Amino acid sequence: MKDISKDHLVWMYSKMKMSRYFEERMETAYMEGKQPVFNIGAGPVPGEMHLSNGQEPAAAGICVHLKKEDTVTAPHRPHHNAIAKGVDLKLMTAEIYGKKTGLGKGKGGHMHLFDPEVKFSCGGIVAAGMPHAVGAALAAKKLKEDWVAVAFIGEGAANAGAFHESLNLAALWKLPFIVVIEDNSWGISVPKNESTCVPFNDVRAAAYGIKGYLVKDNDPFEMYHVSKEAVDRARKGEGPSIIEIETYRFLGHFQGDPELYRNKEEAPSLRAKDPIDRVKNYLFEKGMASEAEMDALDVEITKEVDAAYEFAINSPLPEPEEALEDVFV
Amino acid sequence: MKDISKDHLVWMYSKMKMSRYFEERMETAYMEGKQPVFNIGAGPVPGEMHLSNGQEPAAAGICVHLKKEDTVTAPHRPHHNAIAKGVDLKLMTAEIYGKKTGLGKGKGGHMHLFDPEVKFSCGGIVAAGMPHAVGAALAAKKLKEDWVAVAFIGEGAANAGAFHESLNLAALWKLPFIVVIEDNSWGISVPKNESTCVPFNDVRAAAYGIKGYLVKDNDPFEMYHVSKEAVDRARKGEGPSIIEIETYRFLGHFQGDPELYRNKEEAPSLRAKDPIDRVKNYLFEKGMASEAEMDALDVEITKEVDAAYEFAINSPLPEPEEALEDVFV
Amino acid sequence: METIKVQKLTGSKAMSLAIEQAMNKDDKVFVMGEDVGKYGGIFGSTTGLMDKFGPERVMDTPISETGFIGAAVGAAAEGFRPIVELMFVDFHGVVMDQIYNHIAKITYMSGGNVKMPIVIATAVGGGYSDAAQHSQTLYGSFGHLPGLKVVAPTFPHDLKGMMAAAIQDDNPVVFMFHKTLQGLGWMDQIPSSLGPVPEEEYIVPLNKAKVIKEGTDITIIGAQMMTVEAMHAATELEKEGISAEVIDLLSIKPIDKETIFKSVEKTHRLLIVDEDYLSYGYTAEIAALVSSEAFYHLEAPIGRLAIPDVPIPYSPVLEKYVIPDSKNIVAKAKEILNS
Amino acid sequence: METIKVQKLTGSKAMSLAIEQAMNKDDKVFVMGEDVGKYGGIFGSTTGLMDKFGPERVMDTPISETGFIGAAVGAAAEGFRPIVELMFVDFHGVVMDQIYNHIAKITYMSGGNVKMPIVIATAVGGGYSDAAQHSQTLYGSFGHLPGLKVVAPTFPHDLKGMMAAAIQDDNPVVFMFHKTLQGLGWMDQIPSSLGPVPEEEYIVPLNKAKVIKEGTDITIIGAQMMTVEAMHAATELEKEGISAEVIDLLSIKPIDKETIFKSVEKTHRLLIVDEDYLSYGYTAEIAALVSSEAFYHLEAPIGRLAIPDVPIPYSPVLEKYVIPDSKNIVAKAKEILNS
Ligand SMILES: Cc1ncc(C[n+]2csc(CCOP(=O)(O)OP(=O)(O)O)c2C)c(N)n1
Ligand SMILES: Cc1ncc(C[n+]2csc(CCOP(=O)(O)OP(=O)(O)O)c2C)c(N)n1
Ligand SMILES: [Mg+2]
Ligand SMILES: [Mg+2]
Repeated sequence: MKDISKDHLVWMYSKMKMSRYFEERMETAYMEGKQPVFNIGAGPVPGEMHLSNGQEPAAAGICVHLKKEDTVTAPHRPHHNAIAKGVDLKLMTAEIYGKKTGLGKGKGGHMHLFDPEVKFSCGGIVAAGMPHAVGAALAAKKLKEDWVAVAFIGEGAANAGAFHESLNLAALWKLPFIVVIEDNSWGISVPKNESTCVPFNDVRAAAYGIKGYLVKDNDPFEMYHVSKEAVDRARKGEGPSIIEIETYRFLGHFQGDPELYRNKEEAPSLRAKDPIDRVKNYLFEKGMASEAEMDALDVEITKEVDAAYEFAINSPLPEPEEALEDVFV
Repeated sequence: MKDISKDHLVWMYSKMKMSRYFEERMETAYMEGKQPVFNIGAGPVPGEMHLSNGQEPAAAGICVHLKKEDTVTAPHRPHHNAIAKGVDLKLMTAEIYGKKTGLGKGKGGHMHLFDPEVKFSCGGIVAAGMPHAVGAALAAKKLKEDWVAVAFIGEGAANAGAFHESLNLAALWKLPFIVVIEDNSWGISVPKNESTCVPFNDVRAAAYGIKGYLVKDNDPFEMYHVSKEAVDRARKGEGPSIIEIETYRFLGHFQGDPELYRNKEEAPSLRAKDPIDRVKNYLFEKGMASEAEMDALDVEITKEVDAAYEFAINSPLPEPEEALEDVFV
Repeated sequence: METIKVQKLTGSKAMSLAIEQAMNKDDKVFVMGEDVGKYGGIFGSTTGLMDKFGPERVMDTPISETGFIGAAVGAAAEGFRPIVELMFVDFHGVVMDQIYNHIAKITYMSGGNVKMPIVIATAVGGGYSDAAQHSQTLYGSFGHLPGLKVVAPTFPHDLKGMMAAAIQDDNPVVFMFHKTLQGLGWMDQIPSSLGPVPEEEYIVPLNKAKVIKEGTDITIIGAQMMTVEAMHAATELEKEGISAEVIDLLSIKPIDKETIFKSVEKTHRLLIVDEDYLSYGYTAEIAALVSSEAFYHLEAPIGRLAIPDVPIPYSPVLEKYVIPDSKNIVAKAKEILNS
Repeated sequence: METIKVQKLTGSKAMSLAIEQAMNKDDKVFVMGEDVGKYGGIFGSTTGLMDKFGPERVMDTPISETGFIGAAVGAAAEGFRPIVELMFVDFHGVVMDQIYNHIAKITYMSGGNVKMPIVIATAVGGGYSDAAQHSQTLYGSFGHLPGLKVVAPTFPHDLKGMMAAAIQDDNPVVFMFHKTLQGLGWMDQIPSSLGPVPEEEYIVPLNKAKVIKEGTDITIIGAQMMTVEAMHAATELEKEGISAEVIDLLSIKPIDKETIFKSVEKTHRLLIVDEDYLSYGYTAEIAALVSSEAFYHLEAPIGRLAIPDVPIPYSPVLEKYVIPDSKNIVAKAKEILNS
């Protein structure tokens, strides 16, 4: 396997670990007020909650190649993407808690996070973020900047019309656009082979005369290399790419999902191949990092995430009347 | 070139010739009441008028393989498709004249022709007929019939989201569905290379794991053979196909189109390769038909078309109040 | 006891029972949608149907609303009676062309020669912090367009009867069911989401509103959760000696004018409550009908309560502020009575 | 004479002049749409712009409305001010999600942190037999949804001034222009489609209606072609000694209540005329505003004239029957005055 610098490996590890710990805390936070009887609307974090535990390589593997000026759009399952793109963790957590201090002053929620500082956004409509990223890529081209735009979607979204229209436009105009398809093999309860007529979406690149990449088995290292090539090509004006990564959905579609459609062994078997451990062990094997070093890193990450939760929890709720503000600027 | 039976060649010739003569009369009829000053809303045939002169091979070449039970959906430029599918010419013409006796009692017009007798329909929204045909193909599969469903679209429509969603569904469910892309190289004023990121849409079959066919230079014979294979495969349950045919738009996008975007030599050069003459000459070369025979055929065709116009012209207009009927059955 | 229990059903069970009975009777009826199979519909609308009828008649689809809802057109033209589920009404924007330009207009454009017996079932409503893209009702967005019958049943009895009527109808019906009224185990479980439902088949007309509480001082009209809130408000008002008549709208399109006019003729005062956006919603349409066709029944300004033309915010404090509730209704009713 | 001629412009020229002046001033303004380049817009909205600014700033797009209108979101977030053309409003169904769930809501969902300075220009209207999928106005479909400013200018002067205002606005504006008011050589050419237009830049506010004829007996409100018909009707009524006040609505969302209430306070009678569908259209919203907030100004039932909830038929005899005209307005006005 081609080498990856320690800096990059540690960066990827940190983002993945941070996302994981952030979501593990979220799993607990989300259940507050929802016990003994689950009620999706109750507790400090109400509404739908889509967690990405297991899918971290998809986000960290490409965002390690991105800069602040690059755009990222994400779908309804956005935390790992947001964290990898460097979204302000405090403001993001506060938003998920519906606080006045949140990214959207409590108006957006977990599916609608907007951080213009790092050009990140996400939304609740499947595949709808793709045209947005195409527009950002068009802007970069107009500005003659080497910025790229990355749209994250799930494998289920690859069958929505917006997928096709976005890729045709991006290829036609040769835009610095990349779509990362996080194939966690499920669209809620529908398995990929019941939603997609081809086994892997990289073949769909042929429909646009662009490059298609496939990353198997949630491999963070392969995702790193493939993404580097796609991002470099985009920056050089060589046009769009499709990257599909086989990734893992450790949890249900959303928290509270009974998952009756899914074989009980699946999640545990996926967890056994935890991608975060793979990066950590690789660092050890290569002698790039010591236990002590990584433990220290973990402590820092935990601190940062805990601080974000603390900020969110201690932030004030918006005033009811604020609901009438911000429809227009 | 593989042989084609005289019956089939004559059938194709008849439908193409009928469509051509029908539209030549329509060119004149449409201009009634629109001179000296053109006014799209004036005359016995008001509204938009999209003619298909030159595109006849796309329709005749596949419909020769279809039966009454097979479904055809067409777009805004539907006359050649309708005639090839066997839509009642009198009722269709009457509809275009907005008469009470028309297919839709004058409510539909030239872009909205529905003849359930032969399972033909068309509509004014680009690519929207594709899902309809997919649904008909699904019905055929549910009924365990060997019926197929063909959707005609223009090359510009191949970049609409409905194209992608329809083909993924049809391939996923292995439906007897065929999309015929009539590439007349223009989407109104936009040339194909400014709308489509690949030179030919047959390559898009790879995105669905289905068969893609390309017919060059408006070739009626090649269209015949390619369509036969696609239709046979569909009937046998071997799934959908994409057929793209390079065809010719002799006229403007719609009647009255100034065509300032188009090089003045283009249309004449296309007319020089008239596909109808190609079929006729082939019949002569192969000694399959005599001048006399073909002249007699032309006379018949002319008679039938003239009778349809006569029927339409002499039919009564609807009563104004009928506008309130037929919203619901 | 036992027998009564059996007859008490949640909204989702009532709805899926209607579908089940129709599928038993007519093999041309089938269901298509995202997660309608093994999952039984995200909001329980097709619970158990996949096991009973198999994947051929209860079809999970890709996330291709234009594809599969558009496919209903072709299937209907071939004599089938598709029930398609649009998981959340909020997603209508990716498929509206198929719904309003084709499903709704083909019968008309064909001069009545092509029938479109299609049911578009879709979940509506907020109140559980699902935010701006998953909490709308959009009654008005569908009520505005010709060629669609649009219904929004509230109680289990009507969910079953109107679904049965929708499936039998040879015209397209947009069947809006409210998430909170489905009686789902994982949502706020309110008493109104459970109710007596006859086992046998029956029809509730698609175009009729119902007076669910008689009164003499003011008419309050709601749909779905706003009907529930209106009933709470009526109880409160009763305590203060105000007799409110409550109408459950049920049909968004057409609006049942007769029932409404008759009530306003009696009460002379009208308050309309909507979980949809204020502008161009049913508070507008009903007010217009009354002020143009029953003007002289009115003795006071018409009251309108609805979402104040803002997207639905995520934070519960904000969302509660924009969705009308019984308190707002009580206050507004008094305001009208004192005007 | 010469000078006056220069200043008389058609609707389409007025509109494209506003875009040209904005593009000269601000290089962040660009146009995307189908046939907006060489063709200059099917309805002339971008005539000559491609020659002046080149294909980078006047971009022909594929037939991918969700793609390119959705792309406006990303471009706007990067500081551009895209003008996107939806060729016919009838096609909104293929892109409504991008328009109403994203363009309209992103500013709100981001707590005001993301601006969406996007103009969605779209052609509306019938009357030339383009049938059910190419003749709608759909004012109500856009007016219903929060986060959009929706305008429908009638005369060339306002087409220019409101387009200038729309481009300057930091919020999304749906700019509806009526085909028949564009003054195109190949359509019915009516006098109202030609009018005096100052060369210099000016702004016409996006949220104000205009009293274009004063009167005392009845207020008639229209938009675009219905404003034109209302003016014809007013002239007819004048002959019969009836003094009608005519209001050109201009803003579909928000509705300019003040101007309307002030007029009704004077005339005590109201007739609203709409080229959109009757139910849930602006005849409903305006009637509701008046009957809830200006009830006591009214001395007669409100009149509503609109398309009677049927798709727009193709045959001229049928289409004429469903689209209101001056005759219908005169008759309805008298009916109201005699009620
Ligand atoms: C247009 C649209 N249709 C349906 C939905 C409902 N929905 C939300 S997530 C989801 C499944 C998405 O699957 P995938 O794209 O694979 O993403 P994943 O949830 O697996 O991360 C569906 C159907 C939606 N949000 N938008
Ligand atoms: C969804 C949609 N967008 C735009 C249009 C307007 N329009 C009508 S025909 C046309 C060009 C279609 O080009 P193509 O598909 O190649 O068919 P052709 O006209 O060449 O036969 C366009 C853009 C439409 N009818 N529907
Ligand atoms: Mg998935
Ligand atoms: Mg074409």
